[in-house]
Amino acid sequence: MPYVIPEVVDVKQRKTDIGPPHYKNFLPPIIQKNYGDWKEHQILSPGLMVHIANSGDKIWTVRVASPRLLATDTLREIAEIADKYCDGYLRFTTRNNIEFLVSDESKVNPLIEELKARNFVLGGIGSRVSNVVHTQGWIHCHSAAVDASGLVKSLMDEFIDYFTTKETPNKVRFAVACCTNMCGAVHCSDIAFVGIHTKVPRIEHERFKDLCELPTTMAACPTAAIIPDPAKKSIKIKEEKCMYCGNCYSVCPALPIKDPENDGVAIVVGGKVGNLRTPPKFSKVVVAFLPNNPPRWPEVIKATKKIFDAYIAGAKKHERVGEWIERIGWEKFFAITGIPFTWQHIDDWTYAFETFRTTAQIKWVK
Amino acid sequence: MPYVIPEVVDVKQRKTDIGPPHYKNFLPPIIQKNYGDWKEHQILSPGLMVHIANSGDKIWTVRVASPRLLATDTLREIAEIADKYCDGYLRFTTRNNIEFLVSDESKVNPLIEELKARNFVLGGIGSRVSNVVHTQGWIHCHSAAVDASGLVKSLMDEFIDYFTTKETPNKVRFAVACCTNMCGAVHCSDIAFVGIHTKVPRIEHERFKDLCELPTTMAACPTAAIIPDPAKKSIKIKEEKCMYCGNCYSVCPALPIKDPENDGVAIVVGGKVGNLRTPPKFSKVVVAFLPNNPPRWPEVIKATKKIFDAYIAGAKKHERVGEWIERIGWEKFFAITGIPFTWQHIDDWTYAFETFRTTAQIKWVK
Amino acid sequence: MTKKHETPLLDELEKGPFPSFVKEMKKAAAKNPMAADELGLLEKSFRDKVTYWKHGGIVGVRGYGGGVIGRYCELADQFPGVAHFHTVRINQPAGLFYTSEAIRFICDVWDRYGSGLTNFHGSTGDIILLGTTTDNLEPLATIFSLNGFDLGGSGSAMRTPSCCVGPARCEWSMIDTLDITYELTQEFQDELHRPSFPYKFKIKTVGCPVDCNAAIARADLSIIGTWKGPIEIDQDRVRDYAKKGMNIQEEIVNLCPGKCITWDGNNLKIDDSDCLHCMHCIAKLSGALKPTPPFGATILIGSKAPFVIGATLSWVIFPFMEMKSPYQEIKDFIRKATEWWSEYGKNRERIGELILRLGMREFLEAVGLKPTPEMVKEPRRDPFWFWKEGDLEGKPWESWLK
Amino acid sequence: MTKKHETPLLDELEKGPFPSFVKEMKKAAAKNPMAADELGLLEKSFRDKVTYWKHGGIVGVRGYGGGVIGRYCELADQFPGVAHFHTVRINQPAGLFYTSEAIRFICDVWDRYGSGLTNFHGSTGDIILLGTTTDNLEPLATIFSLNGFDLGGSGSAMRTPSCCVGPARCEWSMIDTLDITYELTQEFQDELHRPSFPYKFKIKTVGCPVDCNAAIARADLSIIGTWKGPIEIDQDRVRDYAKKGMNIQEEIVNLCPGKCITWDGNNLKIDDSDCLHCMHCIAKLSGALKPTPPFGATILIGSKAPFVIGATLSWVIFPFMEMKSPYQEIKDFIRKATEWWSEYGKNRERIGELILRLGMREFLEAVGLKPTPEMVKEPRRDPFWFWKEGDLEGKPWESWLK
Ligand code: SRM
Ligand code: SRM
Ligand code: SRM
Ligand code: SRM
Ligand code: SF4
Ligand code: SF4
Ligand code: SF4
Ligand code: SF4
Ligand code: SF4
Ligand code: SF4
Ligand code: SF4
Ligand code: SF4
Repeated sequence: MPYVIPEVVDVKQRKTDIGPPHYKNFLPPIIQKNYGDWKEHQILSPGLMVHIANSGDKIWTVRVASPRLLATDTLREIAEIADKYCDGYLRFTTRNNIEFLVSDESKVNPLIEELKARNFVLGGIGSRVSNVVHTQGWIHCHSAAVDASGLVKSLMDEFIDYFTTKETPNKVRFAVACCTNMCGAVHCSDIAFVGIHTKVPRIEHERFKDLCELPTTMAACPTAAIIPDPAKKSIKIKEEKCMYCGNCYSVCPALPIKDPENDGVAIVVGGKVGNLRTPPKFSKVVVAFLPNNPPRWPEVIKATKKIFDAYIAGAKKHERVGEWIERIGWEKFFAITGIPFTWQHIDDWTYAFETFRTTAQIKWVK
Repeated sequence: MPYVIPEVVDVKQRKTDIGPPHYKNFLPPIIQKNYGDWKEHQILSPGLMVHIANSGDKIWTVRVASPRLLATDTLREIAEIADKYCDGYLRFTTRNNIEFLVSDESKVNPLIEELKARNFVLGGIGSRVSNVVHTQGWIHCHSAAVDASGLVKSLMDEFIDYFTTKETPNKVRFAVACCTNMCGAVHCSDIAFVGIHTKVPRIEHERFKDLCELPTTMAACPTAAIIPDPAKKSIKIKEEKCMYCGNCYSVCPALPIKDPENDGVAIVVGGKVGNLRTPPKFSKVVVAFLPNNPPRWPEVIKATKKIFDAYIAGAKKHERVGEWIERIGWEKFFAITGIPFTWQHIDDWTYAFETFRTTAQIKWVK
Repeated sequence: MTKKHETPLLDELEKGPFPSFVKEMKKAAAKNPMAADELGLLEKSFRDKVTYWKHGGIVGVRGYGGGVIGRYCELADQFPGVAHFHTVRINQPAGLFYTSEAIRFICDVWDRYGSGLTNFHGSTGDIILLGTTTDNLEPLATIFSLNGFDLGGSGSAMRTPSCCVGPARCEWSMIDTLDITYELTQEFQDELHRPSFPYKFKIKTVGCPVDCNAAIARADLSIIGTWKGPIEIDQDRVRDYAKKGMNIQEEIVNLCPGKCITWDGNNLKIDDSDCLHCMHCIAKLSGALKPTPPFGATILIGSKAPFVIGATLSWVIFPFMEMKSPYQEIKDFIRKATEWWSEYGKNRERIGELILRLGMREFLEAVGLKPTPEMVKEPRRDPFWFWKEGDLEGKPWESWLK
Repeated sequence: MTKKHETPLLDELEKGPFPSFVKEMKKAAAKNPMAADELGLLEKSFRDKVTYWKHGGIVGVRGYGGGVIGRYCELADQFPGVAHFHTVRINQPAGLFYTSEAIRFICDVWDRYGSGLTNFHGSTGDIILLGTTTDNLEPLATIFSLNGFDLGGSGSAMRTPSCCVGPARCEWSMIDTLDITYELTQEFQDELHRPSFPYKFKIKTVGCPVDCNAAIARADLSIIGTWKGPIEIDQDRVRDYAKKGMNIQEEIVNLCPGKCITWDGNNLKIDDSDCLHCMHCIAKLSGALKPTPPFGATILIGSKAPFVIGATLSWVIFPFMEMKSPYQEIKDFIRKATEWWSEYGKNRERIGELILRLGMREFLEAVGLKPTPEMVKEPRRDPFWFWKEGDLEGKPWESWLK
């Protein structure tokens, strides 16, 4: 359908609650014809797979990496390529990669050639590293303790071979969240990164009055560290109860917590969302703090490599990071990676007891 | 050593803090000689095992059932038998059975014969049902919602063959507790029984003043259902928050909760304490209420048989009840036993979330 | 010409093999002053290691309570181009399929009314248009609506539903994820555009338990396709896998959580009655095994990020629900559940948190459901629990003790 | 002649194969009026389905704060013999070994000063003498003490430690459970007889992870023997098991939680580096496998019954501690731990509950321990946690990132 952008916009013409366009408008004919009637797929290369319908029809998918943050010019370039090889059809993945949908086999290789020529990075399909689910960071969020895009770029530059060619025992899902609101899937990813604070929020009593609601602010605190300060018509924070989570700041701008020196990055690992083999798992903290070191966060990348390499070396086929660790045991994980086990690793919150080792089952390490 | 009981007791002679007699005084010579130097054991029959020392020495153990509640005359009878066959040496097990310790092989069978003649019940060794860890009940405790000894007797009469002869896939540990204080190991037993209340405690405001402490009483409530009633110098109970656990009565006699009509028995299963194969497990509720029906609690016995028989029929060798259930899944357990799954089975307390099924992994039953 | 900021730190991130978001920003900056200042501001954040964005203000379009994230810069004087830099969320087409026309249309609009910077896509699933001013919002929304697009959700509202590619391009999809997503999005337009809930409510749909949209981890309502029929086995294909070197025993049999697969070196057997429907064998022996009808979905509730009670994963509410258009059962359930939540939920309390606070029974009774073992990993542990009038009426044990 | 009560309901329980506690009560009742009324009272409880005992009163012997459970009957007029019916707890010999002399001695004392009814043993491990009057307590305690016996614990005190049979009659015992129990009981006599803790404190010791005394489930301090050496294998004995029909693959290899055993039909191999020391293979292949030194114990803390926070199992504090007489390290630990608990614990708060309330760090720092992975099943989940001054001093990451 033809899209129209009037020179003069009459806002009274605006329609409300029409919802998104119907998905059928964007499906290639082959998909419309074989919708819900696929027989199987074959992964032909890290950037190419074909889905075969029961009718015998086929659709080829060429996947390229995307930084997710895209300029309109890049989008136009993608559209132009799609026109040339895909009758204009393309899609994005739930992990922000771009997928070109080819109905005509003869166009597959030319497409791949052109994409390479234009420096697109093909890959991410199959048992390897794919793109990183991430968030806004310093680009657009007031809550960000760390940037997201920069960390993602640094990570993927390091692990690029595992996106384009090398295999891993199973998919490795990275995720980045710039604060503990954890927009995205950090809490259930193989290896994930979250921006954290380590100091108590500063209370701007003057602004509190005008900008914040007492009950909401108190209710936002996971540890009930916030109590009223009637005198100041503001609040007090019981420092010894504060976990620096920043949730009070989410509801009250008068409680800034950002701190160039003391904010940093935590690494959590072993989560997954799929139901294959083992039920979905939460990620668990393995590195409680690393410095916030733009533009390339070398400490974070180094630590990640230790974990990643240990996984590659130790995991059996089809084991996700969390499944590998559960098999070898956490004592072995810390011994192998050389990451020190610190106070912060021991839970002291709601479900703490459930994480304590209530058995004499122990492996002896070194 | 000779024990003396003076005719006239001079209480000033009493010695304090001497602690128990040294265990060595009670060990048969063979044990003293081979203490800590055993090589292996062989289970010769459900009531007989032999332990062989590295020295080649042997000690035979003949185990008989005990109701735990013993009259002095019975104890004397046991002592007499021990003199005759065991040079006076015997012990009790951690599950209240009696063990005769024989150092002279030729005395083993005569001992067994005499025990049978005296109607002692031999058994409990090996992969079968053993004695029931239990508590005081109506015999001696103010807190008992159900009797213990009576329930134990009814149970063991039903399952006696599994004590004396028949095998089970692995040991089956029964336990009984007459109230939710759960003196014993109900919370970690294969199949266990606990006396429960189902109505809110009655508040005797007059007696509260004299007999009870407000803070202690409030602190005793797991659900914070107890609030002060300053007017009456007593307390109020938020009925909708009360789980009838009876802990407030434990600290405050003015809150009687016993109730002939509404007290009953809950059955919990799948617990274990050993570290073999799977870590120790808590028992989980499978029957939330059965009537308190002395002298033989027929409903409780019937329900137990359903569970027990399903386990015998379905478990693989070495699987404890909890291990069997975890393998087949709880949906299958309830389907196979025909026990209805009710509101009470779904946790709504501290760790409720940890018990919810946070996966799409499901087995389809019937 | 737009203003040019020095960006030595960011320039570092133009290097390296992975596509560079900095290059994207520079492309946009070259022709768009907002983007130019955004680039300069980001360089400053990289230097100072802090964000310079203020708390979001309330901005939006007439008649809508959401769809736009208001953003103002703390350093408006140094970076006037981003003094106002609001995000517009456009509801994506289900399955994230596009035509080049549609893409170009979005670009044209955005070059005219915004920074030229976008996210394809936001984590919830929306098309994210990064950076515009308040007065651009009405015309933007108007042009999108004239061309069949609408705003996505934000705030304490229904959020933009999303799904996996499903039946459009996956042989394992047991439900029509795109259609379900489209239908639910249309059904709840009012709830999506006019925040009236205690907090956000997210819906994610996936075609099978592989969960390619992380539905179980980040949706208040997770719809996960599943099947009830036996797993159909093409023994020849299985043997091919073995020939090609797959260790079926190690890679399939031993990893089956139902422990219900056997392999004698020639034939694969599955005892479907013990199958947990995890998808492992089907996925790893792709093409050789096939789930069979009846198809439907497991419906789970409650997953969310850590605040305030800790991160949760969704838990089972309906072990199995048929999913046939017009999806009345799930629509009714969503209405009942959100009404109950709206009545009892505190401000900023997710529905899962409310259920945990009041107990499953309160929730299940409110939506008219009975307890089933599939809702739990295991029954409760400690021996005290609530009783309601009537729970023990008529001696319920008599019937099953027979 | 003692009074005879009609006991139609209890008579039912004289029937049946399992030894009858009712017969025991009748034996005692035949010659002891207290026992006779106890029998009558129990019949009434069976008829009315309630207990008739009052809340325990404080009774005891001079200089002791525990060891006796005061009991008074609500129906003293109908059953005068049990108007006062206190329980005396006598500290059992470690391992529950006796001589016939000792048994007879206890019987003689109890016939003279009590009901003639006993429990061998109470769940904590004491010899339970059921039913006596206050004025009998001093003479009772005197006679016991003259003969080397002492009272056990009750109230908010150290409780009578107990253990499994251990080295006395078990080839798997890796520590001297009886000696440890005796030594600790002697060391803490004052704490045992004079309640001075916030609540009860129980110690249970077992020789190996089989845990034949349920130490991990019902002791504030659980001492569980374990080993660090390899598992010694007698291959011929293993083959015998196979010959006799054991399916080694199914029964041993597949059930090993460390997944570190292999069996080729002829030889059993164990990769000890992955062994979890669960004891399964050793117990089921009894005689064929043998743990080897170093021997010691895993020390766990905190198990208890449900109140107030829910039942707990003990958790690891020392993965491995050498256990050599005089057991100074464990004694010191118990002192430090109970002192910390006595300082911060609330009334009726078990030590495990306190640790859960204040956090492991507070506890571990108080007793001078460092965190180790063996203390947890898994690290914490949600990404916020406390920092103390100095935790990040000197950039700790620099050392291990090398
Ligand atoms: C395109 C996409 C769906 C979409 O709507 O966009 C997709 C597509 C496919 N996934 Fe997926 N998955 C996609 C996100 C996911 C996610 C969600 C996420 O990562 O946030 C998961 C869950 C990860 C987790 O468990 O934490 C996911 C876990 C899987 C798995 C399970 C892997 C495992 O064994 O744990 C399979 C099966 C397999 O790989 O054997 C799978 C298999 C597939 C198949 C083969 C399904 C099919 O028959 O077409 C598809 C292509 C193969 C491949 O490797 O990409 N897909 N897949 C998503 C591509 C993301 C990307 O750009 O890389
Ligand atoms: C005598 C006693 C110790 C004592 O100090 O009194 C004891 C003695 C033995 N136990 Fe035990 N256990 C004794 C209570 C326990 C307990 C504690 C309890 O039940 O409260 C347990 C933990 C149960 C649990 O995990 O919940 C226990 C779990 C075991 C096991 C593990 C069974 C399993 O595989 O889960 C073994 C090993 C075996 O049977 O293969 C075992 C093995 C043994 C052996 C063979 C050890 C040996 O080499 O001598 C002993 C005799 C065999 C037998 O079947 O009784 N013993 N055993 C206890 C006898 C109680 C009774 O009268 O029946
Ligand atoms: C744009 C996006 C991140 C991204 O870069 O993709 C995002 C951005 C923000 N999220 Fe989010 N969330 C986004 C997906 C998520 C997700 C993942 C998802 O939806 O699949 C989560 C975790 C799942 C969940 O909902 O729990 C998520 C959990 C949060 C939370 C924590 C909610 C909670 O209950 O704990 C907050 C805090 C709040 O709502 O105040 C939050 C708040 C925010 C705010 C509005 C910041 C704030 O407090 O006002 C962020 C606006 C940033 C900006 O200025 O643009 N965002 N947020 C995602 C939405 C784009 C889209 O519509 O497609
Ligand atoms: C006699 C005995 C039961 C038995 O028949 O064997 C027993 C009997 C009582 N226990 Fe117990 N407990 C006995 C072992 C246990 C055990 C098991 C153990 O010690 O191995 C437990 C569970 C483990 C634990 O300690 O948590 C146990 C957990 C309780 C509790 C709950 C404590 C808690 O923290 O939740 C109470 C309630 C209280 O202390 O107020 C309790 C309270 C009581 C009282 C004193 C009732 C009361 O509230 O005053 C009972 C006295 C009954 C009577 O009149 O004779 N009893 N009690 C056991 C002690 C005999 C002995 O010394 O050998
Ligand atoms: S994770 Fe935090 S900082 Fe990042 S976008 Fe979400 S709310 Fe903003
Ligand atoms: S930062 Fe988090 S823990 Fe600290 S006061 Fe604010 S809300 Fe509470
Ligand atoms: S379980 Fe309850 S009723 Fe039974 S002895 Fe213990 S405290 Fe008393
Ligand atoms: S019975 Fe239990 S729940 Fe009810 S008020 Fe008493 S302590 Fe609280
Ligand atoms: S979730 Fe299932 S149906 Fe959807 S894309 Fe992934 S594999 Fe296919
Ligand atoms: S789907 Fe999963 S549970 Fe079912 S047979 Fe396959 S692997 Fe086993
Ligand atoms: S716990 Fe171990 S050492 Fe003690 S009796 Fe049981 S098996 Fe033997
Ligand atoms: S002791 Fe347990 S973990 Fe170790 S090898 Fe034997 S079975 Fe495996």
